[in-house]
Formats: sequence, C-alpha cells, structure tokens
Amino acid sequence: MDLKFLASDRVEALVSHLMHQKAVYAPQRMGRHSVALDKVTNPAAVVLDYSRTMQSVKKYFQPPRDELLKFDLTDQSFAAATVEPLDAVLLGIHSYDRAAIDRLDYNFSQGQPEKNYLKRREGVIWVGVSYEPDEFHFSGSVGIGPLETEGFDVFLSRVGGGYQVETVTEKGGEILAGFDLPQAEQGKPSPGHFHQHIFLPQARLNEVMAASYSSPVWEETAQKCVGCGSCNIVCPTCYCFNVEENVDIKVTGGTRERIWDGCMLREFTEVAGGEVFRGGLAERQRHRVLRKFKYLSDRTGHPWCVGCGRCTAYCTAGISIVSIVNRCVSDFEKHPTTAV
Amino acid sequence: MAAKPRVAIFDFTGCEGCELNQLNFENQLLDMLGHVDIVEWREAMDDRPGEYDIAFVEGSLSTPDCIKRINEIRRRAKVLVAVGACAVQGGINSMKNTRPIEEVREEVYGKDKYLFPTLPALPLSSVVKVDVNVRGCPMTQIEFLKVFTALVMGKQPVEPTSAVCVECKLKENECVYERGMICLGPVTRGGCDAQCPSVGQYCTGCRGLVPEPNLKAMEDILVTHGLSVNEAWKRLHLYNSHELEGLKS
Amino acid sequence: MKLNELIQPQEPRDLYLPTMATLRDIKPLNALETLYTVELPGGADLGHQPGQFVEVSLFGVGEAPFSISSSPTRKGTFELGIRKVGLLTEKLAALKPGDKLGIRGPFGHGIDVERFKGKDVLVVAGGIGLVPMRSLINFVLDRRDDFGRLIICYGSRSDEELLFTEEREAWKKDPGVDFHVTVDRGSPAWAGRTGVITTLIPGLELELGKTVCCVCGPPVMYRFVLLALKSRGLSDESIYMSLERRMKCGVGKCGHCQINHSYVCQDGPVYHYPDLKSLEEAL
Amino acid sequence: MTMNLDINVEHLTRVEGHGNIVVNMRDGRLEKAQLEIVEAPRYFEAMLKGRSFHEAAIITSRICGICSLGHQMTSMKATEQALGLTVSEQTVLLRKLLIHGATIQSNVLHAYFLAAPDFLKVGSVFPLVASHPEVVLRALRMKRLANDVGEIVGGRAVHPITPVPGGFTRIPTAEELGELRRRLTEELKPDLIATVETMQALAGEIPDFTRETEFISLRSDDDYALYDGDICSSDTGCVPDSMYRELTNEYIVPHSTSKHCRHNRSSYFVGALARWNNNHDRLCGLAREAAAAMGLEPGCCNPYMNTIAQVVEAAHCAMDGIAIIDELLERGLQPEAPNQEPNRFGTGVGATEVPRGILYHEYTYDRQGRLTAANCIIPTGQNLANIDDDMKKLVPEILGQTQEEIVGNLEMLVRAYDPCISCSVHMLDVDFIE
Repeated sequence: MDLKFLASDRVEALVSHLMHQKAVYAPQRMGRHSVALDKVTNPAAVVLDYSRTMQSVKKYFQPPRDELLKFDLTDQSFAAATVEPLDAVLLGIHSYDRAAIDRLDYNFSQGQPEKNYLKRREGVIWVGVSYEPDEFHFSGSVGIGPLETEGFDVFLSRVGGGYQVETVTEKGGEILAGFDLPQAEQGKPSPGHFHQHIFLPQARLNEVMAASYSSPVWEETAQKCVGCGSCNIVCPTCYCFNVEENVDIKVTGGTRERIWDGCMLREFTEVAGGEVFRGGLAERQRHRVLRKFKYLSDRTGHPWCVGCGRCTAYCTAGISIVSIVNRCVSDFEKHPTTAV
Repeated sequence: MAAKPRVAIFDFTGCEGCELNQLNFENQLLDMLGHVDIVEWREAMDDRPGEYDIAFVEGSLSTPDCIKRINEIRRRAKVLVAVGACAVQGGINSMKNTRPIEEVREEVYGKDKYLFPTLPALPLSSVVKVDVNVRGCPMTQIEFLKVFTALVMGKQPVEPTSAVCVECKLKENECVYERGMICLGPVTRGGCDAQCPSVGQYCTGCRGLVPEPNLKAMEDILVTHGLSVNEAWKRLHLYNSHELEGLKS
Repeated sequence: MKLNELIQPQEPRDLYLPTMATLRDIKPLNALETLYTVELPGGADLGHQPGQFVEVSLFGVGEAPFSISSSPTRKGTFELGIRKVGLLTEKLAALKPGDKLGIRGPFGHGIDVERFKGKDVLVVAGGIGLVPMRSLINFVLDRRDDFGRLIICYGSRSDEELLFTEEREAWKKDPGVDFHVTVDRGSPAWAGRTGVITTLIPGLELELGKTVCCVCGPPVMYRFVLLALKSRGLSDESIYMSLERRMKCGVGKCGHCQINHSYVCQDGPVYHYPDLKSLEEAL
Repeated sequence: MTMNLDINVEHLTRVEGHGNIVVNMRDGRLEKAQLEIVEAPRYFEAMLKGRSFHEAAIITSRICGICSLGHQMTSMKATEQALGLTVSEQTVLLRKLLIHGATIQSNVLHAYFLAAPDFLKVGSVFPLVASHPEVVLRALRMKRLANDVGEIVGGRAVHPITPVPGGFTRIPTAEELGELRRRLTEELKPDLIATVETMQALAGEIPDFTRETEFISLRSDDDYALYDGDICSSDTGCVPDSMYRELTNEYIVPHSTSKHCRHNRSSYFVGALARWNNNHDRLCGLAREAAAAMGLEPGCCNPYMNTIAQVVEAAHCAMDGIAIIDELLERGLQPEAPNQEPNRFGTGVGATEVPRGILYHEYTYDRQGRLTAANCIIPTGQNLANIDDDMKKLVPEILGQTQEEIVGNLEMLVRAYDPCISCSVHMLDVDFIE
C-alpha cells in the first residue's frame, strides 16, 4: 500500500489543490464549540480535527427542504424539479457518516430508485479522515472503526504532526495527482479507543431488540423525553420526510417540496380524521430505536445505526441510545425467554 | 374563488406589533393586496363596512367591551385568524391572570380602579371559535404569508406542532443549554425558524407550548444543566400563563 | 453481504410526478362520501388489483392516498370513494367533470385474487372500508364462475352513512350474494338490523375449508372482527386485512406508513393475517 | 356660526391604539374638547414584579410593537445604570444605528401611511396604490430598508432580539454592514430627496394653526440627541435624566386610561417637532436643507408640522447611519459577549428619544437582580394634555367650517402627534410590596 504523509501545515495547500478541481465541502468552525459542513471558500477555515458535525453529509443529498415539482396554477402544468449532481469533493468525512450514506443509498435505490437523491449522489469524491472517539461515539459496536476506509476515495489517518494519506481508489489517485507528498514514515495511526460500547455482538442485536418490545425501558425513557425530535433530525440515517405544498404569493404557481420529518414527532403517524398510531412517547422511542437496530436490519443484515452518537450528544434531555440498547441487553440476559 | 376575499384586520389588547408586521411586508404587500380586498383596518384606514371572508385579529380579550366586539367579529367573519401570542394563547397580558384581578387593579390605579373595567386576559379561542392560529410575539412573517396564501387558495393552513429544537438542529445552532442559558425551545412550538436561538438569544416561549408538553422532563433538563427550575417556570409564564393555569387545574 | 450488493441496479426515476387525469363523474354517496370517476389520458388502463390505492393530488392543495373502489374488470375509467375530512377532500368535492387531478399509482399490495379462485369469498367491511372492498366484490361478481359463494357483511355507524345504495339493492337481490348489513344506531326510518358489525358473523353460513375472508374498516374494528371470525373456526390463513396508515410517498421512501418492520405502502395495505401477527403495532 | 357642536369620533383610525375624540359645545361655550383614551389597560406592573434583569426589556418592549426598539433601548439603559453594567463603544454605535433604522421606519410609516391620506383626502393608503403607485412603492422601499437595518443589527425589526443589557448577542458582519451602507447611500438617499419633494407639494394642505407651548427633548453636545442626552425644556433649560420626574409630574384624569403630564405650563410637547425646535443646530446638512425646502423653521409652533419634522429627521438618520457604519467598519467589528455581570444593585434611569418623543424607564433591582420597582413614562402620555389644549384653541378658530371639516381637522391634529396609545396607557409607577 502506498502511504504518503500530509503535514498539518499543508492541509490548507491540499484544500486549495482540491478546490482547483472541484467544489469542496468540508467541516468548518461555526459557533464557539461547533463545527459544521459547508462549502469551502477559504481553505484556511477547514477543520479536520473535530468530533462531529451536527448535520451529516446527508444534507447535501437529501436536503432538509427538497423541491419535488413545480406547478403552474393558471394552466395546471407542472415540471419535475431540476436536480444537479453534487459533483464535489467531500473532505474530512468520518467513517460512520460514509457508512450512513451506504444506508441512504440503499433506501433510495431499492424497490423504486429515486432520481432526486441518486442524481445528487453523482460525481462525489470522498476524502475521509480518522477521528478520536469522544464520550458519545460508539461506531466500534456496529462494526465501523475510525480508520475504516470503505467507501472513501482517499483516507487521511491522523498521526503525529499530520496525516497518513491513503489513496483508496483510482478516482482518489486522480484528484491527488500533481500534489506532491512525501512517503509516510513507518508507524501506525491510532485505531481509536471507544468510551461507549454496546455490550453484545452486532449479530445478536436483532434477537435482543425483538425481545425488548414490551420492556419498561420505553416508558422510562419517555418520562425523560420532551418529544422534540432532535434525535431524528440529527441522525445521519434517518430519511423520513413529509410533503408540503407551497403556493407563491401571487397565487399563480408554487412547488411541492419534501421536508425532513421524524418518527418522534407526534403528527408523524396521524391520518386524515386525526387518529395517531403511535400516540405515546414510549411507542415513538421504541419505534426509533428498533428501526435502527431491528426493523431495517431485519431486511438487510446491517444495523441502521452507525454509532455517530449524535442523537445522544444533541439530546437536551440526555437520553442515550447506547444506554437504552444496553438496558435491553442486560434485561435479555436476565430473562431471555421473553423473546417474541 | 370568484370574487376576491374580503379581509378585515382588528386589534384588541396588545402592542399592535403583529399589525405593524403586516405593514412590514413591503416586498409582498402589493401582491397580497392584489388577491384580497381589505375592507377594515383601523390602524391603516378609515372605512368601516359589514361582512368579510377573513378576519385577522390581534390582541387578547381583557374588557367586557372586547368580549362584545369579538363575538360581533366572529358573527361577521367566515374565517377567523388569531394573530400573535396575545390572540392565540393570551400572551404577555395573561401574566396578570396568575394574581387576583382586584389586587392588580388596585396596584395600578389605586382608588380610581373602578374607572377602568377589566377582566383576566383571555385568548380569542376561550370566547369564540378560532379557525387558524398565526403564532409568535410578534407573529412570524413567513408563517403569516403561508397562512395568507393558503386562505386565498381556500385551504386550511397547517399549524406547526413540533418543538423549536427541530429548527435549531436544522440550522445547526449550538444548543442554548450548551451556552449555559435557560431555553424554552424544547417545550415551545416551532415554526419560527428558531429565530432567537439563531442570533444568540434563548427561546422565550412566545409561540406557546407544544401539544402534550412533557413539563416534568423539561424540569429534569434544567436540573441536569444546573439551571433554576423556578426561573424557567417564570419565563414560561411570560407568554403562556393562560395555558399553564389551565394545565394546573 | 455489503449493502450496495443488495441493490438491484435500475434507472432512477422521478417518483413523485403525477399523471394528469380527467374527472369524468362525481356522485355523492352520502353526506360525507363522494364517488369520483377518473379517466387516465387516452383512457389508459390503471392496471390495479382490488385493495390497491392511488395518490391523488391537486396543485396548490396537496396529495393524499385513496383506495380504488372500482374493479379492474371494468376498464376505461376507475373510481375513488372519498370522504370529506380535510381540505384536499373538500377541494375535490368542489371539482366538476372535466377538471384535472393528479394521479400516482396504483401502489401497494392488493388482494391476490388468483389465490381466491374457487373459494367462497367473505367480505367484512366497516364504514368506508366498503370503498376498497367494493373493488373485490365487483371483481368477484364480474368473474362469477371463478369463485364460490360471495358473502358480504357490511356495518356502518348509522343508516345515513351507508354507501352505494343502488349496488346494495342489487347485491341484496342477487341470489349469488349473501348480503348482510347492520348499523350501530339506526334512524327512525331504519327497518334493518341494528348492532355492531361483529353481531353479523355468528349467523353466517360458512364452509370453513373453502372460505377466504377479507376485512377492512376503522382501526378499532379489527380486533373484534378477528375474535368473531376465529370463534366461527376460520383459520388464520384464510383471513386477509386491509390497513389504513399515512402513506405519503407511496413508494417506500418517506417512512410514514411503517408498522414495525413493514411498510404498508409496499407490503400492504392488504396483509395476509399470518404475516400481521409479527407486526405488534398493526392491530 | 355653529353655536352647538357634538363630536364623538370613536376608535380613531390610522393611529396606534384606541382613542376617541370628544368635543361638546353649548351656546358657543366649549364644554369639552379632549382625546379620550379607551385602550384597555394591561397591567404591566404585574408582569414585571420579581422578573430578572434579562427579561425587563423583553417585557417592556411588548408595551408597544411600534415603539418596541425604543422601549428596549431605554429599558436596557435603565437596567445597565441600575446594575452598573458598562457597554462598549461598538455597542453604543450599533444601538445608535438601530435607533436610526427604527426612527426612519416609524417616521416614514407615519408620513406616508397615516398622515398622507389626510393631505390627499382619502381614507387610507390603499387607494393611493392605484392613484400614486410610484409614491407608495417608494414608501414601501424606504420602510423595507429601514426594517432591514433592524433585521441585520437587531435580528428582527419588530421586537428586536439581539440587543440585551450589556451589549448584543450577535454582531452583524462587515459584509452585512457594507451592503447596508451601499443601500442607504444608493437607495434611501434618493428616495428621501423625492419624499421631500412630495411633501413640498402637499405643504399647502397643512392647516395654518399655531399655539405656543413648552417643547421638551433630549439634547447632547455630540450629536442630534436620540440615544442619550440631558433633558431640555424650551422654557427652563437642561437637567440630567435622573431628574425626569420633576419634568413629567404625572396625574390621573377620568377620561383617559393613560395618565397625563405637565411641567412649566398646563401642557408640553414632545416628539419630532420638539427635537427640531431644541436641536436643529445638531442636524446634518441634508436634513437642514430638507427642512428649509419644506418650510420648517426653528421655533415652529404649528403641531401639524410635526409630520414635516419627522421627514427631516429621517434624512438625518439616514446620513448619520452611513457615518456610523463607516466608523464601525473603520474600527473593525469586534466579536464580544454582552457584559452581564452586575457590580451593583440599585436604581437606574434610562431616557431616550423614540419617534414620538422622550421616553423614560426607571428600575430598581434587588440583590438577586430581580425587579422591585419600575416606572415608565411614555411620550404619548406626555403629549395628551398638549393635544387637549390644542383642541381647545383650535375648535373656536374653525367654527366656520362644516362639522365634517371640523372632525377632519381634529382627527388630523391628533394624527399629527403620531400618538401611540397602547404605549401611553401602560405606565408603570409602582413599588412592589413584597
């Protein structure tokens, strides 16, 4: 394997090199403590050493507000929204967020493949970066290590004084061509040490979660939950959406748009006439967690949680998905027979 | 719709900031006027006619005369829209409801209190049927435009029900709690695009409580963050005293 | 297996663009329900199964799912029975023949009529549950020789809310149809049976091994109907149920209609009852 | 000549808040000529008691949406003085810029939307959309730009969000201010010049009526005092703002839910005309040229000319706004958190000039930073006695007119003051009893 070395003080030069070829999106400092992905205009603003962004790269492929069609009320004509490929370098992405995109790819490709999402996905060069797990990351428990290069074209692993640069794909080689880097010194990047773990092998989680259906943990979690839906909105694998009709102020036309929705929100299951099928916060919490660890993994063999820790880090009430799952695990070990 | 809808605008007890916000649609005002006939608007015009399709009403009800007028407006309007926190949930006026009304009157007017009749400040919905709410203090302009176009189209506008947190997370705002301040966002209805947290302020709860608020969980959040539950409750009463008094009983 | 290996490569499509269909006829069914006859461009065949639904939209107002009420055997147009509950449906009610409306679909998993061949078909429909069931009923009537007996149990809150008056009269008279109707609360003019729908089931003549049953109605109805059917000895395998959920996209993307691991818009709305048993949230 | 007259205009239109004009004349003797304030009292006292200093401005700005920024500024100044919170020069500049935006917005709104229909003898601005589209579009443009100042600097035009005691929760970017400067120069200035021309054309419609009175406003050595200054009376000279009670002397009258004020005479005038009369020497060149063009002279005692003085001020605020942006950009914008660490707990007074005149807030805080006493004196309340005095002089002078004309003149007189009635009835003057 051909490994190069990128010294920290050359990150800015690399960003400039990439910007000459394609638009670059990368983490940049926002608030005092926060980092967010944004289009790069100033190479010096890029931050590669960060714990997590509040929103993942999902926002570029399934934007929070996404036009589906435009209509004209005067003649009832309509046209599909124009969707352009992102065609950019996504720089400084963590392995769990890349894994989340695999899951979204699956959702929007299986069955009836959807143009809006898949079109935007085209032309992306993925440049990953390793990270030091903080108190919320638990990707290791779902099989995604901080050094996982799967899905990336180039991967940067943090070592002393900079990064080891691994060219993973041909595309990755092309984008780096012309940017001279020295060979990497011997010495391995840190594989990262997780502080959070799910105490069960991934392969057995489905079984445990199936048994948790009538667990008291859902009601207990509901007591602490305000039902604000933040956990859905920051989740990189949540893709649920609602559809909204917008009419312009001249009332001559408008757009049909989809907007992010979340299963923690009360109206999510409401049908015409007002019936809500998951009326309680306990049922909604259960659905959220089982969706990540059972319902969708039943179909695909992959958990729909990538261990990024966002739902926990950004929960004002401090509800931890790892604690919920571990509680289910320990209950299961005590009473395995309650399995459905 | 064949004829243009006839629109009337009224105000009760309040600051008239929502009405001002309606005059602040400089870029859209002429388009809006193209779709409707404004037939009554005391703050902006003289004329005073009979019936109307849509009545936008600001302010809360706080005198016997208010009650008479709102019933009359309801009778004459096909659609009644409550505009702003005062009209929708009683708003800031309803803070006085938490204390005996006689005590409050005496405190302000002393022996002259009988000159000025007053009632507890009520939201419109506690006296008449309200068809649509436009929330906020002042009302949120984007929401008003949505409601306006929906009504011109003859359809029921959708009222936002999820918490302000959703919009903060969409805008990737640093959580106000992380900044060490009390924030009412977790139990306050969104739809404002998280205006206040987005510019460094905390959510003051002006859009009213979310449906079925989990106030116990909200207390836990405050305690966990080392913030005063009492102070937060006081702040929650700023716009929501009427609703909170209702939850108590 | 890796996730991307699970994907069958297919050309991505615009999934949310409607076909502009023409409204041909509007007929009130009662105070709330209306029957719409819709024609696709060029009289194209909708190609649906009984029990499937379409997404209906009006620009500027919105889109919502509605069950198809006509039988696929009747070509040229299709019918939708729609209750006025929201603004889309109120706007629909204000349309006139010749007006346009957007159609996407048919979507979902309907009734696999092939599997019903040679069987006695029992339909249990509560309220507007009769709308999709009418598609099955008329299918059976149009292909009379392919099926055994047709038994219909229909319940409604009141006689004013009963649907499809003329067709009910025809079913009543049809010697090949065993038709039963009851209302929860009858008006003084109501001469028929009063009581909830489950009260119809004990008196039915059923040939157990030969009967398949299809149930559709309001959510509260299912548990009780199931108990009644089982107490008559019907096997789980002979029962099908059609569920109502909030199907927003119709194509398995938006997540609203998910019941446990199942998407109603993909696996339903008509479920074989044994499959429903693993869906705790279904009933 | 009319010897008996009964006028009762209920819920006067095109003013903020609810007021009735009542005039009774019997056998040539004027029994009553007054503006009755019927706005429902709101009891802000009950709202402020025990509230934290973070909330004082949020609450008091809800006294009035039209003057929300003015209340907020005044309230913050009072709180800062009471708690010993100092603010940076950058904060002061940004506050002054915000005040300019709010003043332009309010003055343009009044001149075009509320007062102009009187000059043109129509019931509202709406008929003008068809008859004078370019004028209406201009007014909307100016208002939008003024509101954009509020949105960019204050986070929102009505009930601004970012100004808090001790500073701002968010500072605008240099790009935002640069764009604002461009628009003030390239868009607002030409519109202001056109406004002056429009007003010149309408000057003939302004009634010729004068009554000498006392004019009270802030005055400062550095600038045309809006944000800060001493309280100055045209009769008695200047005193520091802490002595505001000696100038206001509030009292209750039965025909008004708002208290009245008086000082050296039976009534006094606050607002744009008072500021003009006291501070015309502090105005920028463009504003003085505008005044000359519209026939506004120092020492003007015609209350109807208040609208003209508002237009003059709008010109000053636009030009001074440009100067403030230049200064801010030259200094370089510093990110800074609001200074909210009190170093004392006591009483503080804030006085600012808001569009309708001088506004006072006074607060006392306990050691927990909670309010124990509050007092607000609002410009419209101060003007009410002056309005009544004007009416008493005006009615006998116009008895030759038809009743309709008399009513029109009286309504126009009240509107000229640009009264803000909801403000005026929400006076606070209470020591809370613990």
